[in-house]
Amino acid sequence: MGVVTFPGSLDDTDAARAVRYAGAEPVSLWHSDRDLRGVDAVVLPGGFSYGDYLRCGAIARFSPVMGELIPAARAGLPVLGICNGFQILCEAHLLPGALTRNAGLRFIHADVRLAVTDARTPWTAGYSAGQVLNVPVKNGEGAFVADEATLDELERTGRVVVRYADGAPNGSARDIAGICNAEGNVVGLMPHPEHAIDPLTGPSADGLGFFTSIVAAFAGAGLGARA
Amino acid sequence: MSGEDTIEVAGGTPETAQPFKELGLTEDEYQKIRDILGRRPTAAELALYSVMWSEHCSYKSSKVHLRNLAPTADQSQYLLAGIGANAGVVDIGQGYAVTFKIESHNHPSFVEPHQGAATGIGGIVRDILAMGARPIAVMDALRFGPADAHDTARVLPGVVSGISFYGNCLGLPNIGGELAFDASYAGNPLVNALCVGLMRHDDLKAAVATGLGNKVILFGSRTGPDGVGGASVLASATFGDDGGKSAKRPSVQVGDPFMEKLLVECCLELYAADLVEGIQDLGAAGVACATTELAAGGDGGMFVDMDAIPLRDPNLTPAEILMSESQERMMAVVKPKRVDAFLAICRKWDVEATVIGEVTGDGLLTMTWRGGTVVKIPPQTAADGPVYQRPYARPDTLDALQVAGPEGLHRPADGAALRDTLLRLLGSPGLADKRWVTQQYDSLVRGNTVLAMPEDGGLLRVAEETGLGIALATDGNGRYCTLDPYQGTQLMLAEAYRNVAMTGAVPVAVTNCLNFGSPEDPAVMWQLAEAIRGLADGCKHLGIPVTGGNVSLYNQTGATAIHPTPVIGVLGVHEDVRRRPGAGFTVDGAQVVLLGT
Amino acid sequence: MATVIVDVMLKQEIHDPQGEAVLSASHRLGFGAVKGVRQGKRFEVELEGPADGAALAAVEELARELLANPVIEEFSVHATE
Amino acid sequence: MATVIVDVMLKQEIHDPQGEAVLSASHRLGFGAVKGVRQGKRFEVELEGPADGAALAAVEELARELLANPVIEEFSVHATE
Ligand SMILES: Nc1ncnc2c1ncn2[C@@H]1O[C@H](COP(=O)(O)OP(=O)(O)O)[C@@H](O)[C@H]1O
Repeated sequence: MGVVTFPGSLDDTDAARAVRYAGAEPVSLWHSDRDLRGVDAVVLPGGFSYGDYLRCGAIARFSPVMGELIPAARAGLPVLGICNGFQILCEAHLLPGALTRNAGLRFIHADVRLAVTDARTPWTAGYSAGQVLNVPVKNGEGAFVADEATLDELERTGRVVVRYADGAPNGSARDIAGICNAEGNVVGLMPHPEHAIDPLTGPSADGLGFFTSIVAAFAGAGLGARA
Repeated sequence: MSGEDTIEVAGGTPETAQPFKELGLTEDEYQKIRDILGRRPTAAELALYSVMWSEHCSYKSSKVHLRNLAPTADQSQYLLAGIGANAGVVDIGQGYAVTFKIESHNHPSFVEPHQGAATGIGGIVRDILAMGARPIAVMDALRFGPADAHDTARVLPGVVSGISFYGNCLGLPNIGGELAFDASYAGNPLVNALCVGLMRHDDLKAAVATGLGNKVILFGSRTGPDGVGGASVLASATFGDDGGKSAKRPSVQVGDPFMEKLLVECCLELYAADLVEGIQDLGAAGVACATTELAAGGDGGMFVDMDAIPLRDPNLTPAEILMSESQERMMAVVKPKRVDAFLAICRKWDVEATVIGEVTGDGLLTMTWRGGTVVKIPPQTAADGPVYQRPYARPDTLDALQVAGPEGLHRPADGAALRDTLLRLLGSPGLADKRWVTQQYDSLVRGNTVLAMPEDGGLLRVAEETGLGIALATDGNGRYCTLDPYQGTQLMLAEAYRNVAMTGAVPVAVTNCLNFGSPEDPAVMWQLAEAIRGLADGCKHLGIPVTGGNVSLYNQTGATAIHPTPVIGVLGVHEDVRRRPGAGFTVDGAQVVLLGT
Repeated sequence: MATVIVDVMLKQEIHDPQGEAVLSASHRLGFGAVKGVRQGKRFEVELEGPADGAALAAVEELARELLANPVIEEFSVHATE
Repeated sequence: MATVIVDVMLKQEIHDPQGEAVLSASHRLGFGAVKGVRQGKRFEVELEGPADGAALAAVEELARELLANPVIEEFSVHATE
């Protein structure tokens, strides 16, 4: 499973560790290589790519590795964007909407309860719908916004993947914490499942399911047979 | 003018008046420079000496007392590098070593809270990086005026957002710190930042320029007019007492944490490829300090071609270039054969790198600018600086303070009064929940944080396979230290020591940041001397070394000094972080035991 | 050398917490006449050649591609006098 | 109702990492003619009355007090047409 490192990526080692804990082999992908190295799925980790100076994810979207990743994702490659990764996916228009400044205008780091609303994506198949996870959020620009029509469409088609169970800490529209594309292979979320893989170093091990789900999907549905 | 002020010009114009006072040098110090050089200094040399001999860089007032801390190092079997290096290095076993240090950024944080605090984090992180270590966590010890004071509303949110912005963007977990309020900090908040780094034993790097012909490379951000003169003027002079004149207020430095992140990764890759002979971070005093210290640390000399230094503003004079505090820069000494490989790694990380000079054999630090020689000095003379035996005396107000013991205080008479007192205590800013602050910090990034806020000590996993870890805590208390700086400092040492022990770790080393008022005030000097004596004696008792620290003087508003505030950081080694005890009651019916007296 | 300005503002229908924070701070400071504030970004783009039609078109494209996110923002480009 | 614009930019001598990041991204995207970028803030301030001298003076003060940080930034105020 590929983990992309952009300049300013921070949670790449954590994402790789989560991949390892889930039983898969992390493959590190470098932002300036036009090469996905034959991986079966890709994680875009958290951090501050390019300092997040213009808009979060705005500059990373144009990196060479994204030039490969965008068409591959459109063709069905499973991609998980966490925090900055989610922002990059929105900037790349692989996911609708955008992430804007938190309502309180401050960076927020807190453990939140997260309800899995869609357990059909390859990244959430290991959860049951309605399951509540204890995972951390940590971001300054995590408020999801989209126009009403897009929000309605996301809800109607069941593409809200995870929702803040106790209300969004950051002003996110309709308490949305994560969404997927129409095909379900591209998932983005602001909370950090890779920081909840071991109670020793995080609030729980609830987040590991994102990574074990995709590994199970390879093993089962032959996703791994991608040419 | 300074463009042409070469050593030849200086030699021929001994009478030229020079602005040494404006640069913070005394008459005597200026004369001493002239004696060393046998002529008047050039404008560039004057700038260089003024920053190197500033209180901030030379420790000229505190040095005689700091010597008392040295013996604490001898008793440690853990120490790989001690006081004098950028930061002390401690062996933690299994081939790992840890380096840590706490540093102040008080004055810049008052002038521009967000950027001042941000660049405080940036500076201490580069210090740790320069030792050869990967920075793995930060902590921040903060002190402000009363929570409801006007300036606190400006300074506190700015400082916290600055630390949050820089530390989070850099990907360093913040694993603890302090937040305290007291009227004595209203005009002079304390922003002390700690960074800890991890390395393998043989990764240790030194700040020395050795090896004739080796190249000197400046890399990172370009040099601009940021904070020119900051070290000599800002950190050495009391501000707020100049009648509102802002002439002394230097331009502020703006932090670029993204560049720092690139610099960190770039340096670590350079270290791993064994391309670095010596390295130094650029902090206060910028190029002046880095070149002087590298040259003074080596055995030869150094030549620098100042025209090669990449500038953000082409109008800078040599003096300004030397004094600029532009952030996110490092300087390395590299073998000629390895320069290409060095530059290639910098390119990979998008870090600008330029060969600006080389190691020479003449024992001098020489710099040229547009064809003329503007600096030619024995580097040791600038690096060592003057040493002062400032007079000190126990303040005569102390007796009155000390007799006013707690016996005379009003006590709650009944249950209702007790409840009321308790609620007032719990609601006081000093004891209230710190979440408003700590929520803005990422404590989880890198995935090795075992304990952080709200625990008393932070605990980090170092080795996933064995569970080896380190614990850290910082403590300070200006009120105790006002009453008795000797005892107060020991109390703080003991508290930090206990907080580390609480995590299950064995305390092994101490760092400290000594925040005091003006050393020209004998009462303040006495507090400083007593605090250091207390720390030294306390460490001897506990059998642990002081591995480094930082002294911040002139913390005062007008004639009024802050409470003497040594902030003590203790590092511990944890054999297996999986066995950490948590704070708080965990099991129903468990026994509660009080230890100690 | 010419300087071209790109102003980027959130679309009207997008919630602007920064602008709102400024608005309420203005009121606290006694600036009661302020009825609304929106906060956006301003870029000063320095160009090699003159700010002619072609240059403006290029900056226009830069704004569309990079400086603004069309999902939430709109922008305007103009040369300085 | 009048709208007054406040442009806030970092002072020339202050380092602008954001502008630099945009500059190098512009080059990577092929906009080679871009020689420099500085990034600042733009505020659209809506006022109750007309944008007369008094109103502009008030916004000017608001800018100095709140919108700009005089230690590192400078600002300009102008009414929209
Ligand atoms: N400025 C700060 N930065 C990071 N952590 C902080 C800061 N201030 C307080 N904390 C953390 O908040 C928690 C509670 O702090 P505090 O109430 O001062 O604890 P205590 O009084 O037990 O030392 C501790 O874990 C401490 O490390």
